[in-house]
Amino acid sequence: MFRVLSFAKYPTGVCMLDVLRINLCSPLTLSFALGVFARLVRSELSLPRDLYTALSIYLLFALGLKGGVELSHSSLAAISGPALVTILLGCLTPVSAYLVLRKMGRFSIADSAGIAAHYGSVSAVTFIAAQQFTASVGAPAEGFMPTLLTLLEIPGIQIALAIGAFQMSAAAKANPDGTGQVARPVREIMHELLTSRSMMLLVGGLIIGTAVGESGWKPVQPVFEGLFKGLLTIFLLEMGLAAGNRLGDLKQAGLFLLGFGILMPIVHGTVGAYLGSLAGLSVGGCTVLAAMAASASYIAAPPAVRMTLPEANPTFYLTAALAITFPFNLIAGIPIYYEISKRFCS
Amino acid sequence: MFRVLSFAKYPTGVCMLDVLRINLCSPLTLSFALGVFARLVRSELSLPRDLYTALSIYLLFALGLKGGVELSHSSLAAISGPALVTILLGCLTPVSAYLVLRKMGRFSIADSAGIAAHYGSVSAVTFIAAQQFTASVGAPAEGFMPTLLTLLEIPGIQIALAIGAFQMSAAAKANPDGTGQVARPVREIMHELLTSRSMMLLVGGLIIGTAVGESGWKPVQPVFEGLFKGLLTIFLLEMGLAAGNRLGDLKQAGLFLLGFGILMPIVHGTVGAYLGSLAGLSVGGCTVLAAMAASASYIAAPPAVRMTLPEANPTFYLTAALAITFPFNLIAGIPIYYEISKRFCS
Amino acid sequence: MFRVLSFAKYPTGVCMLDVLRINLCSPLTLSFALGVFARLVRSELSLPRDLYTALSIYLLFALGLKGGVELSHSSLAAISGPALVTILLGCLTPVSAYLVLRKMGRFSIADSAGIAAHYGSVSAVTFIAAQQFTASVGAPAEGFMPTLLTLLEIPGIQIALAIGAFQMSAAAKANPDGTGQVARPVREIMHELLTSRSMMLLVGGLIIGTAVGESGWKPVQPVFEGLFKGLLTIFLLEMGLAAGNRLGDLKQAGLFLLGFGILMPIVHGTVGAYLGSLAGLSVGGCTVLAAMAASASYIAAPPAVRMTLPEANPTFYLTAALAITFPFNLIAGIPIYYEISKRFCS
Amino acid sequence: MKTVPLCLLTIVAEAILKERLIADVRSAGAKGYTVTEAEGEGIRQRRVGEILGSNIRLETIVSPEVADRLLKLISVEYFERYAVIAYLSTVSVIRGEKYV
Amino acid sequence: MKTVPLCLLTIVAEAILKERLIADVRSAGAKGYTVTEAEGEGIRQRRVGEILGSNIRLETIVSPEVADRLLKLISVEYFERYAVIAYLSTVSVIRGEKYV
Amino acid sequence: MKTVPLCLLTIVAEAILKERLIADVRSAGAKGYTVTEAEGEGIRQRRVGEILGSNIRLETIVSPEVADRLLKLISVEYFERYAVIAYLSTVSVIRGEKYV
Ligand SMILES: Nc1ncnc2c1ncn2[C@@H]1O[C@H](COP(=O)(O)O)[C@@H](O)[C@H]1O
Ligand SMILES: Nc1ncnc2c1ncn2[C@@H]1O[C@H](COP(=O)(O)O)[C@@H](O)[C@H]1O
Ligand SMILES: Nc1ncnc2c1ncn2[C@@H]1O[C@H](COP(=O)(O)O)[C@@H](O)[C@H]1O
Ligand code: NA
Ligand code: NA
Ligand code: NA
Repeated sequence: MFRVLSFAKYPTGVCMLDVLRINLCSPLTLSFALGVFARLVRSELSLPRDLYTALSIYLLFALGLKGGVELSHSSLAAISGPALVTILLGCLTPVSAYLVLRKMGRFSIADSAGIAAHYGSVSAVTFIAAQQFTASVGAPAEGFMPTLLTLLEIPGIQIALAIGAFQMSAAAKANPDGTGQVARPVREIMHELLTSRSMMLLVGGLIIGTAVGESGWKPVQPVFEGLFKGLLTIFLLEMGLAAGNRLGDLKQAGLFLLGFGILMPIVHGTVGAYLGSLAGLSVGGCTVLAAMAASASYIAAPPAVRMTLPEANPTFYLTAALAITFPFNLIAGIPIYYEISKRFCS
Repeated sequence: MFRVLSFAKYPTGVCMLDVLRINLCSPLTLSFALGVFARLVRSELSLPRDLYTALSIYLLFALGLKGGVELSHSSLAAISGPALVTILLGCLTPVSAYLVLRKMGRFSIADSAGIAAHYGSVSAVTFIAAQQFTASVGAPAEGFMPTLLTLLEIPGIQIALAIGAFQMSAAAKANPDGTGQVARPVREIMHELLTSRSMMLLVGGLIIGTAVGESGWKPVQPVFEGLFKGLLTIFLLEMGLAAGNRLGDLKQAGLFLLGFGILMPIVHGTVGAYLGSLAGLSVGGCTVLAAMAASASYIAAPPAVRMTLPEANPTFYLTAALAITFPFNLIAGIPIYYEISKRFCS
Repeated sequence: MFRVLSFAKYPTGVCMLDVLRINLCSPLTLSFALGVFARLVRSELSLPRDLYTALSIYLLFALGLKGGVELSHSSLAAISGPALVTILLGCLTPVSAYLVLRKMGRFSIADSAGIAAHYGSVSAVTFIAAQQFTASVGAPAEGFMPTLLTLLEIPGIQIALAIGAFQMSAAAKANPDGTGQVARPVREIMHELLTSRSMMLLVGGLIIGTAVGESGWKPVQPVFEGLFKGLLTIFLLEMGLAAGNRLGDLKQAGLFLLGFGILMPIVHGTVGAYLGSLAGLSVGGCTVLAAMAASASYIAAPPAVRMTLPEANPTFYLTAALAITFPFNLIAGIPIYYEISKRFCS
Repeated sequence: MKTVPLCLLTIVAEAILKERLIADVRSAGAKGYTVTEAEGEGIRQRRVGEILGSNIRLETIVSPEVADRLLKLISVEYFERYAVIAYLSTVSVIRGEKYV
Repeated sequence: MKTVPLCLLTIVAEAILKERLIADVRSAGAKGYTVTEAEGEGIRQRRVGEILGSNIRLETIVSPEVADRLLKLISVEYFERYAVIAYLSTVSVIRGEKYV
Repeated sequence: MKTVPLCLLTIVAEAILKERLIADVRSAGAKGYTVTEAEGEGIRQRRVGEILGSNIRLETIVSPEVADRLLKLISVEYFERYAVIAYLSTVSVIRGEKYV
């Protein structure tokens, strides 16, 4: 029985194949695989919905708290550069995704905008996996990364939805027999995104973590740090089940979306790593920023798109985000962004 | 970014403002505030109901177990004095609350008795917060405090409900056109209170903890002690959400109830601290007993009152207990009772 | 207040009464008792259904992971003997149980087969309790025991259901006015059992644990090992509630089933301990194997029997497995199997 | 299929009444009932979440006589004092003779 | 018991519409509603689990006018674009005058 | 609003039958269904909690023919051996032509 190291401190001079193997043999990746497998063999295995909700509340809040405690050690100067490029990424990625889908993929306006909203936002679990990865290869990311996560979550969704609404109303004007439905007011959408569960927990956690600092963090550390990886493992089991549910839709999604779900992240990841290195992030920081840019949201984006662009087909955006891009990033993407970041940073 | 100590060992000679700041900047208080804030901005954030139930089961059972283990070190002699004054408090506080509400506040019999039942009983979370606080300022309470908690939980509710039933039937005799509904038999109510979830878990935990002692406690300690503060933090987030829901009712509750919800606890807390010092409790023990006497139940009392005194308006008792007294105790009350206890004990 | 050691390292030369007392005063047994008691006094205490599901998912997955990590240290040679006798036990116990019930107990074919399916399979919680027990008396079982657990779970159910189906169709041929319902295809039943939640989590966990080894196990250990006993304590509270629900059915189940639920486990346990010693297991290993053989499933078996043999009365099999055999094993059975194993191994 | 027309009585009430309503339904002569969790809003406050709980939705298929008995009981015992609503409809039940 | 015949409108819809549907129901003049969690399958995909959620089942007892107003609103606002189904039946409500 | 009268078939059954009932409903020609979790009591034991689970409440809007086919199937396949109850009512469905 061969055994490999995983998520243990690892010398940085390791070759890419090793890195891939580390990544593959971690409980996180394997739990995800178990979930997918369970769906493929049509197992009855499923996590109670409330457990899923409880775990995602825990993960987001823990992320915020821990990030806040680390943030209390950071200076504003150190953060401002990375924050700027993060916001830039939040504006670039939805546009590039939209253009590729609409022009090259010939998707409808609604579908293009809907998928772009997912790729413009960020997947918290991919972020966490990238953080764990960089720590395990001995190149931990900066402490303020969770702050960047919150900066990247919303703009992308907003921009993609705005493009969708704008283009659709232009199209409706050209062809005025539509159902004439009033679009939802922007204020309402913004309110929903800004007060969403993940925003509340991330930003709230960040602020609380900053306020209480190390000494206030200590007594709650056993829960919010000690349990983190184990509970994440259980969460990834559920993610695997959800992705497995979507595998059957891969055919419907088509080859173009399959390619998009793999190549678009590599492009976004490369841009992310490059911008990160410009902003002075470490190799670990660049890797995590790249993974964020490369990832597609499947928590914040789906309901926002479903509410605002119901014409977009959920099969497309959920399959792409959950069954293609997420596992790709988890298995191969993160190590790739790490290799790329090493180049940019040296 | 300024940072403060919170819930860390703290020299006892600290001034009151410091103490307040310690209390304010703890993850517990801030999580509560986050919950309230989330409701104020109408965020969708909410904890699954089963998570709330699971956490309250955990907290009560852990409280009982830990208390039992500590109890196994205590002698009957040490407990009997404090137990006596606790039962006395359980008889005094519902009567004083009823009289103030009925005579000064001019509330109806049902409303007065309903609110009095809440203030005669005790809030487990306030108890825990007080325990954490006294530990953090270096004056930990006696190990047998959870035993006192169980003694204080029930009598107050019973007495208030009895006053309510008695007064209402007297009023009904004077004015005999009522609906003529039969009151629920006392045996049924007592059975419900004695076999309630919180009684089972607290008393059951106490007995189990006493029976297994230190060596049996060890293997389960990581769950029942290690996770306690972290899970309490999550629970307080939910409490904040619940209190936030009630904030809108503050206007309806009126100024009198607002004053009552702050001044009555101070009175009850002072009496509690005084009786505690008479019974020979330490400063920490007096503080916790005072906090218990000052606190209003929102777990055991509401369903009992709703069942037995449905004429009482839930808006009044829930708003007072949850949106006024609980946050007051959490933020300012506990430090105040600590200061008062220090005077009585010296 | 007398206090006893429980689940702490204990010298092996301890007398049986001590062992019983150790077992009785553990938080596990006492939590179970608390659950039963709560039902007897008709308390409202109940765990949310999702918490039960979440805990059983956790326990099974943790069991598998931990077992897998240990398995990565074991050689195939060491396992093959014990594996063989385990499969043998899986074939023997359902047959012996069926024959006793049908011939001596005069139960119907369906009831006999239904109950036999439960006693042919295994109770994961009994397994865990046996493991904890052997560790606490200083005779820990072999690391690969969870592998045996997965081998024992399914065959017994299958064999009992097959006996039931076979005998019933023979009886139906003899007396051809039945409802003429088509039996469920064997493939479907096998699929359900092989892809059941417990199989997925146990086998999946075993494979993941083996693959990641010690270094991958470390970061998730706080959750999957650190919390194990504490969460098991909470789970046993729920088991006690479920068993308490069944106590009222004891009368309906009758004296024969009461005797069966105690004597059959002793017989199966003795055979298990004997076969285990033949296969070269340690005293701890024999005890755990005996406890497995002696235990009756109440997770995998009930739905399988309900689906396939709906004519079998659930009152019989649930009461026997949950309210008789489970507590018997927990309280007295495991220490007995330990004593028996000591004889066989010396 | 042969079916029997029977009364389907639906009661939506605050959750703390669950056990009492079940006892009432059984003592009124119903042969069974089905309960689901619900939340809602009526002339009283909105009912969600844990503290003071949410609602239950209880359905029972009964004969017209039992239905009437239950409606009377509910309107006397609960209507004024608790959050509760009740309504009747007619349904066709297979093997309906088992439920009267 | 005296009862009033009223319309029981049941709407099954994807869960993200919950708050919007409740607002619609209230603004159409309903005096109350009851919501339960549900899952299901229709001409659109099967709805279970968390991501994009499951369904809700909303019931409201209303006058025929309010029912008609709500059906119109639903068919214009939601039918084409969202997973939703709605149907009416008549029920006999005690103290039914409170709900019109 | 124009509505179509259709059959609403409600089945309350023990939870382990869920997937089998859904398969039956679909193969009988129903265009959709809605399931909620329930607990209850009938002539068999009270159904709550996890072990042997609780009940499900399945509703499907179908044409009278499909309803009849389903009732027959249920009464042959499940009635004797499982805890199950089924009943029909008539409802007015908007865009009802989609469900037949
Ligand atoms: N018009 C209505 N339609 C449907 N459900 C209602 C209606 N009115 C009240 N309810 C339900 O009955 C519960 C109690 O109502 P109420 O006593 O009016 O507060 C509410 O919480 C709702 O779940
Ligand atoms: N024929 C039907 N009977 C009962 N419920 C249905 C039916 N068709 C659809 N539904 C429910 O309505 C939801 C939305 O349906 P649809 O818009 O057809 O996907 C489904 O998820 C089901 O819960
Ligand atoms: N008269 C009834 N009214 C409503 N629901 C019922 C009735 N009888 C049975 N049920 C439901 O159907 C399930 C199975 O019933 P049974 O097969 O009679 O045990 C029960 O658990 C209840 O949820
Ligand atoms: Na992205
Ligand atoms: Na009090
Ligand atoms: Na067995």
